[in-house]
Amino acid sequence: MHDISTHPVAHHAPPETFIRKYIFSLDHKVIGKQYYGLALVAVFIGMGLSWLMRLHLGWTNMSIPGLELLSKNGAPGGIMTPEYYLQLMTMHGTIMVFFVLTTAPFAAFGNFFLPIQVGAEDMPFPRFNMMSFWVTFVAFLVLMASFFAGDGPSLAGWTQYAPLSAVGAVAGPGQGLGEVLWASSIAIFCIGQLLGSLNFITTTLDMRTRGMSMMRLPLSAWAWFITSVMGLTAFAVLMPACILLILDHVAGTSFFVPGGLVLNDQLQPHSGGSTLLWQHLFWFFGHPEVYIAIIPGMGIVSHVLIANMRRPMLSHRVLIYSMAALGVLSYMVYGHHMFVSGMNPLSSLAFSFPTLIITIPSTIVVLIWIGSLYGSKLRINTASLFALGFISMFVSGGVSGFFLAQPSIDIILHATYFVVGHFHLVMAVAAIFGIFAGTYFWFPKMFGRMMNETLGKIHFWFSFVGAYCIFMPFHYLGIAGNVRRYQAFVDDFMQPLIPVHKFITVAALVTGAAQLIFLYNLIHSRWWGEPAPLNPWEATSLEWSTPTSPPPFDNFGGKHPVVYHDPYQYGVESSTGDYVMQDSPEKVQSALPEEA
Amino acid sequence: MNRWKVVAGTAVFLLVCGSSMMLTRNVSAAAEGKVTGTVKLDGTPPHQRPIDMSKEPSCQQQHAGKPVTTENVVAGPNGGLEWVTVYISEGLSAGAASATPSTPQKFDQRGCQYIPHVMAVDVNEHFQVTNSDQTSHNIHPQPKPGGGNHEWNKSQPPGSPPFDIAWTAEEVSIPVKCNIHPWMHGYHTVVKGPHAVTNADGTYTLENVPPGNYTLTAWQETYGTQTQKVTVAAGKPATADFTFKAK
Amino acid sequence: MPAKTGAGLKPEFVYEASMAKIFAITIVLIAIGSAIPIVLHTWYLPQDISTHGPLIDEQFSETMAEAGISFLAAQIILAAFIWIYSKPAAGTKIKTFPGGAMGLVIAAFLLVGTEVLALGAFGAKAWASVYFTPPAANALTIQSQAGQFAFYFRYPGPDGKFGQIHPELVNEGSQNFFGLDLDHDPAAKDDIVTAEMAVPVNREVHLLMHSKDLGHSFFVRELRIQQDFVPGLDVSVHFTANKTGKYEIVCTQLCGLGHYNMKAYLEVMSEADYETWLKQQATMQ
Amino acid sequence: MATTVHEPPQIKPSRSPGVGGHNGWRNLVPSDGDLRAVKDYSPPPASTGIWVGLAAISMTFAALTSALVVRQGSSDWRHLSLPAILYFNTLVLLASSVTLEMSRRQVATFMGGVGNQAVKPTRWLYLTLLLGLVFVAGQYAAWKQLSGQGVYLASNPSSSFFYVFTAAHALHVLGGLGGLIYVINKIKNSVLRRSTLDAASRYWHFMGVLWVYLLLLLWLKL
Repeated sequence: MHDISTHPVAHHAPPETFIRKYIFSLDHKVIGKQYYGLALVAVFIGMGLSWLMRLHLGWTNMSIPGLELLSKNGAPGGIMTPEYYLQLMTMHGTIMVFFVLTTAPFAAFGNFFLPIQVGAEDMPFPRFNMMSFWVTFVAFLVLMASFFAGDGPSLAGWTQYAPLSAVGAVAGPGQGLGEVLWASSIAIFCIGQLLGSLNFITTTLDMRTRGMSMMRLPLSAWAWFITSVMGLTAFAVLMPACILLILDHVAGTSFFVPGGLVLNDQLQPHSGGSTLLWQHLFWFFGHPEVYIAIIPGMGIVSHVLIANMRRPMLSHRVLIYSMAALGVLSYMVYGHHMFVSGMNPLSSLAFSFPTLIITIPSTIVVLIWIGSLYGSKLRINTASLFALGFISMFVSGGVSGFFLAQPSIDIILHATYFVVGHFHLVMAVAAIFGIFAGTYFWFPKMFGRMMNETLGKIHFWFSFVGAYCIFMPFHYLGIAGNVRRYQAFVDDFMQPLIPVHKFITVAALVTGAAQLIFLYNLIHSRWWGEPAPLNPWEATSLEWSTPTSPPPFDNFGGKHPVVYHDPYQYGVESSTGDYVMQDSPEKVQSALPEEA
Repeated sequence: MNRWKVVAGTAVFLLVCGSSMMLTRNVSAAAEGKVTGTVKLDGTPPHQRPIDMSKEPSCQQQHAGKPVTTENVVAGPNGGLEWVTVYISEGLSAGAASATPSTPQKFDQRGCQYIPHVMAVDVNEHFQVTNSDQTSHNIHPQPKPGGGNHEWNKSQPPGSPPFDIAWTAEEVSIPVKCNIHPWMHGYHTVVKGPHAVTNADGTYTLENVPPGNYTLTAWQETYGTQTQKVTVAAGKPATADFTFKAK
Repeated sequence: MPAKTGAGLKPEFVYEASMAKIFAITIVLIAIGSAIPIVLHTWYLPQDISTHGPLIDEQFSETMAEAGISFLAAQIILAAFIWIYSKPAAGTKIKTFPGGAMGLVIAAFLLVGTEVLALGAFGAKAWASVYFTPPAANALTIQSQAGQFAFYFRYPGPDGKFGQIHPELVNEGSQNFFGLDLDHDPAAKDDIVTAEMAVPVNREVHLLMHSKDLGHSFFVRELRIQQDFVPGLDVSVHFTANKTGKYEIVCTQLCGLGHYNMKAYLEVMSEADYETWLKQQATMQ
Repeated sequence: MATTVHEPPQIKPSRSPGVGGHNGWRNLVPSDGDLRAVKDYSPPPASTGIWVGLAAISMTFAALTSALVVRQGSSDWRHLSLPAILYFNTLVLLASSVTLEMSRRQVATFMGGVGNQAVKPTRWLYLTLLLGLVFVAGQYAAWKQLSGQGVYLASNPSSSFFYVFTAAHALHVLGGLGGLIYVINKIKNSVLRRSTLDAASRYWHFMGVLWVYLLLLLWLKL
């Protein structure tokens, strides 16, 4: 070797200064916590927005106290204007999908635990990792800025269909500056996620410790790996789409705006653009995005359940293959969002079948979960309650997919509250239950303290029952033809449905308020919680083998664990009890028969 | 004797006070002078299409019986042309900015129509936008791009307070529309100095016009503008009639 | 075993059978509760007034049956397992589900596979009935234009020809919503433009869909028709209404601040009423 | 699979430097798991990471390509004749790939210890850097030439796509130049990891390939 010597790739000296330690930190654990914090801020903002929307929907044109302070234009006398409702709706969707459902289960937990679960001391490219968070943070600031810019944020919904999103201010308030800020924010966000995915994939492929074969990775690690591969492809498509959208705005190009459009009696200076082009580009990202939000939840929930069922899943491999199948199929089904978009009806059918097929891997995952409950020794605690709640929600939201997968039925359900109920249950609530399960399960490792179980259970009961009270009625509304994205229900046939909306609003307020219990529990336990043992759940995977909680700077205190077992050796006879750690060389007799 | 003086004095005093109170306007008018006239349409007015408001039942009911039509050309029985703005386009000394009314003008939305259909305001004159309907309207004026005025688009839900707004530059005229009710359609004419909009019988009066030679302009949304010279002397009102030819 | 529950892990929250049972009951109650309004049709599809609708409705109820059964089954089995296995007797061994993973995978493929294939096949038939059939030659052609935030409709008039659309002539203030050149275009002169849509009952209608500005959508629940207006691309649908009455047309594609109020009425009339209505509209042009 | 303990595979700790791939240093971790002793050669993540990165870039340009294909169907599409200087730029970029390979050779011998006393092998790298800059300047000239003819970003869909594609590519090339500078610094401070150089050069060659693809695409479609 020569003077061109090297340093271990993932190794960087422990930081001294406060800034390097907590702000511009290279440590994947700190970055994970930063992501979690960002998601926490975002989720409460998003929830606040949904409260305002629900109040307005239940009691339209009621003066909401204090709303005028938020936006004088948007709510004169506290009465929400139609455009302000749509602006809040757009921001709710964007914040929740991008800055909560993508960042929390994937970026936050993934950053913290993926390197530990593969037995590495950090991600391979710590600087990229740091950048990925701060880029995401900037994206968030840019999005928030649109609240205060010009006449407010964009009102085009999180799907931002062209030409509404592309023609500019003529289309309505917020479609000028607010729209440009939206597109810029998302383009920046994409960069952050691409950097993150790059790290995740490389970590999984290259940083696995000795003896850690791919099949010995915990299901959570697998979920993050699959998600990062999807993120890499999906966000790489959304970014150029956003850039083209920005160009249509600021440079007068016509990528998405056709000719001959007349707004406010003025002929628009565009020609030839294709509005379907945006929909194709967007949904090619958009549908995988749904699975980017939910697959980490599946992994986390499996991980949590296994530890609390005291047994491995019926089949480790089948779960992995199913999640991978979901990931691959999600690219072939995006067209089911466009059944009535004027797309060739033949391609509607072509998209319909894979969309129906994708229910098979989903069903397998659910059956494996439920089948593994059989004959288990189920421990009930907040984490496992949320994990089980996830399964219930995922099933409830999943079955409505049967309807929307069929173009013929989509004719009557498209763009109704049925769709809203469907994706809120299967994507939003389920994913958030996954986040909760992960939080209650991993909190002791992340902060070295236990969360309060009693508060946790209260939080669970409100969330579980509340979520059903909110989102089940959405399906009924949709079947009755209640159209989504309406700020008021002026149509005769929607009048009788308003009481249902009032009920949903009340449920939403209560359920939302219950989330404050979680916030309190989180903050209180962080500093004053009962000190946590190293392995409170008697779990086996590597994150529970770290010498301290939270783990030291290099995770395993200068050592690198050597892996001798599959990740989930529960229900065995061992010196530690009914489980054996993944890195313990102890020979054990598994309680379960060999798996094919 | 003295009594008489006192009585007379008091009487005169009261008279002066009273008259001065009553006659202030006339006095100033005498000093200022004014222009009156009638705007007529020569020929048969073009057919005004009836407006179908079935989309907005709350408005449709208000017009039950008498169907509303477009207001591009509104001519009275004797040919008097309504909704024509008359203003001084030349000759006004820079100093003589007209006195804006003490109570701000109202631009009301009632029965899914703009009332008034054409509103003339002075530059920087504040006026009130109100919504008397049971439905949300969005008020969307569209000044010429690049001019001194900026386009805005603002909704007014039922029950929300009126808002106060002004135009910052002269412009004849700014079309105003409501996107939620595409048939709703009006104009803001923004001019400096005395201005008026003709009544149903086509008459108008320009108040507070200082004596001098002026060019008057009459603007009608369909037929465009007409001008004529007029000389205003203190005391007696000048008259200026306009006639638009029906196309 | 509780002896070995790691320090700080209180045995009482290792096994909380009571809460598990409450949880199981809650799940069942929610599952059944959610199904009740569907079974009772508390809020359900409005009556169908189209000739192609029955296929869709049949498809819908079949799907509802299959989805509903899977939903209830999954929730109840989940609840049952939570109830049963949350209080293991000391020393019990882990048991494996009969058939194991492979059994479940095969089950999934057989059950769901056949289910979705069946649905897909029937669904394709219903879809084809709407989209793969050409409109009849004698179908009544109506043009619908969507714009912020209202629908307008155009009937070709006696000459059966629609006038040319000139976007630059569009002027909503003078009610020229389509941008017709009435002075020079003979075909446009007799076009009848209306804000309400009237169609004769039991006569096929070929609806040409034109967007003036942005993306909109044409949705009539009772007609079982929903189709987007695609700016720059004129699409069309065709349908036959077989029940007279007044129904609502709503926009289902977010198009701006007035989206919620973008609607029009569809009146299905007897042939005679339709003719008189059309004449009366013609006088109002 | 779980009945017996699987001993981790034993692999000889000695490995020739610069071998990338997935059987990297993790197999060298001895059971006592002390990292610092053994990691005295290039770990592979950079070489995996670069492929992942290139995949993402390809995805982006694939998306833009599909956009081009869809958009091209419209009636308002007008043909755009490419500025001749592009072909010169192509040669420059390809040449830079060659020079980069030369420098890699040098570094290999240098790391192998042969050219021990020799000066650090940065000459070819500087040349590559220069050629890269010439390429970007050339692209800039091409834009100037077009705007000179009154063809701007918004003039026509074909010109829009031309600017978007070339600008996106030029940005990536600038990134590559940054990478080269990074490598040169590493060499100067004698801390170059072989995989870093490999990654940088893979990225650079990919830029060349990508450009040739774009040129063909633009030449065929615009």
